[in-house]
Amino acid sequence: MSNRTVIPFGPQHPVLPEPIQLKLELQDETVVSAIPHIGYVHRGIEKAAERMEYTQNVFLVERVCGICSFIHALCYCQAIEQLQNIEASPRAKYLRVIWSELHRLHSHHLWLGLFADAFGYESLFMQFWRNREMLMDIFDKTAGSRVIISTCAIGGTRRDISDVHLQEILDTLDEVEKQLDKTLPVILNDYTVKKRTVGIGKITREQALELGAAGPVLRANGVAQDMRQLGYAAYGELGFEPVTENDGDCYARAKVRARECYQSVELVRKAIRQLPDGEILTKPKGRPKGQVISRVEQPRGELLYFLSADGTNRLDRLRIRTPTFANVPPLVAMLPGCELADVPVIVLSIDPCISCTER
Amino acid sequence: MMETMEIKPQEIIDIPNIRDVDVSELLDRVKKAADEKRRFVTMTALDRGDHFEVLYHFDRDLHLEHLRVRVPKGQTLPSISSVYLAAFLVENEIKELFGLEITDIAIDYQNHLYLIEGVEPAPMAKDKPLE
Amino acid sequence: MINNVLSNLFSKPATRDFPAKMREIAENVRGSVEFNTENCVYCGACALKCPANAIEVDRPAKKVTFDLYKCVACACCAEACRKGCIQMAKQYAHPSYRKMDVVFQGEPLLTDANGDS
Amino acid sequence: MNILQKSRAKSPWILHYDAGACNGCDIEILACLTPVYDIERFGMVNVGNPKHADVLLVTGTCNKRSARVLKNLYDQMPDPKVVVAVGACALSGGIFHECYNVLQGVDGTVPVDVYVPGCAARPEAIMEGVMMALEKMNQR
Repeated sequence: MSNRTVIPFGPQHPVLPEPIQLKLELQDETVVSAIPHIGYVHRGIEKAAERMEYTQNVFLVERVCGICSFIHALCYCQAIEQLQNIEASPRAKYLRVIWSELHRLHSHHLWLGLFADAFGYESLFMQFWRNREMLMDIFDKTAGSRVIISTCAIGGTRRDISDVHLQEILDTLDEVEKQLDKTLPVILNDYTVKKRTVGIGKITREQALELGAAGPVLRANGVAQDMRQLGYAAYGELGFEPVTENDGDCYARAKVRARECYQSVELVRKAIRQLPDGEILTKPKGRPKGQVISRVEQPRGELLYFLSADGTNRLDRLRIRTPTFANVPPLVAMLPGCELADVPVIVLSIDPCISCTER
Repeated sequence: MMETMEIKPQEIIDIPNIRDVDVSELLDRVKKAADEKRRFVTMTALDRGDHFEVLYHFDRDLHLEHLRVRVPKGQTLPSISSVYLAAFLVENEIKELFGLEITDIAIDYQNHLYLIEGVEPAPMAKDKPLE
Repeated sequence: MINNVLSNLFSKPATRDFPAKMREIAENVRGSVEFNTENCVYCGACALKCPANAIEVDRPAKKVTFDLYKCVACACCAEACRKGCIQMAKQYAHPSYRKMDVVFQGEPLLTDANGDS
Repeated sequence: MNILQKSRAKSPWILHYDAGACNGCDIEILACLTPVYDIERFGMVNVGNPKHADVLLVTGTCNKRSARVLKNLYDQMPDPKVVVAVGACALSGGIFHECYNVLQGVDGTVPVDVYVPGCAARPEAIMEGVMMALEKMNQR
């Protein structure tokens, strides 16, 4: 072919905070095919989990991904609880909802900012990240750390949230919501933004299902699938409807996440209103034995942990399937036909988390 | 905590909704799952000493179903990426990290998905040291 | 959008004036690990619990070696210590030009990885 | 201190490379750039091109594949340059130090000038680390 060139995109690229390489084959300016090359972040966590004790693994799996660390720990702890036949106390379940929704909220803020940066809107990026700091302060106060909060434990949570802090969370959420009302319309209604996102990186509903998409990528195609529907932690008691959009392009994915921000705010409020009193930690007894699958919803989509334990204090196998791992094949299907300048926007539209993907 | 008595590994209880299939009928089964519009979630490989156990996880309306094949070491497993393209990444991963030969993967990374030359192959296999 | 621009123009800056002004650190922050070896019985519970193997306890020599540069500030050691020798300090661990291990042997002393003070 | 050194210290440009982190330190580095911490007050700008950069911020456990990229980036940076390793993973491997695909610390790959501990390192600690690195650069 005459004008075909292969351009490597990454591993170090200003748009990507993390290293991934896409080999893009171009015909003039149009992408013909894309092949992802990963392996820059691979550590071998699944093997390390076989070496460490199952209680220590909580801290290991938290560090699969720093953005949604709590949700990783939650998924792991729920799996172990299932194997040991214990149940977290009602209060712990609600606390888990509060922390996971706050994590979703901060992750979506982070993504909306990076997305704005990808289409060259730097001041919007700054605004989202400024608002995100309010949420980071909550983590700092309630959990003792900004990013990796280490509050989930097998059998419940390690920390309680005091009434003072609960009120503080509610106040912060009011402020966050006020700021969202100001900034989200820019993403959703602005002419230039729409120009760069509507109709870009489109996949059909059939493709999304066939390629095993997860989370907002799947829901942007009208598939109402959200693992929170399974009713883990206290989600079953909070009432929950997944957010869906129908267009399956970058704009629809942004819209899903934007609406999920409001949903998370509502869920935290509801959880705080209904928060029961009581113990936060149920003491685990015995050793985990058997095989179990645990699924939770991460900001990026469905997270699946497969555990196999043989009754010793080490696991036989821990398998982590993260949402970005599932969203890479849809990405490969989204890129052909788009223009080179749209590649960063499309790559970011799946909210890639490479450290999750490679573990 | 420190263990005073080593507990012997015991028989592991399976996850629900699991169906054992033979390697030869695997592709037909997977095709059937695709026809019934099941979403491919992922695959899991387990090293069981003399054979590999490979689990295929499918989702349908938040309900998980699994297929399980047992492959003796040294034998090959056909790729399902012709039916579910989404499987290409995880098949490459299993091939590279466990050393289970999977044939005809749609995009084959030739054992260099995660590791580069000079790294010991198949680090996830049970006979490899734990560090 | 215009409203947003104007309100940003006339509101106070969001920036925290670091390092001129240190921000007040919240209660219960897991900043860095602090050892207080007075009551230490060198049982090694902290070393067993540490997921990062950052603590080494040499019981016969009555010596605790803490590798700050492996520590992930999870506070497991503080929870495991029954003598209350380990606390989480609020202040974060400061950067340094050299990697140093913190060693406790009766009196705490600071040595670098090669063992010289 | 001549005028060139002075102006370099007044406006150091930063290159950030993630050599295999969990994202925790990376988002904290990004948080440094955003309004609440705003290191642009000190003239620091995050750049994507290694040839423009004075300070290399490295996060994460290095593995063999990313070590190659890291070395490459470091070699492309013009002298004088300083390297700041951020977070427990970059210093020693942290919780991952015994994983099979992890080199224990980035100091085996590139010479590190300042070590910033923490998991994840706080933005304040990162800023302090960069300022310490600049002091060191001025002495060169």
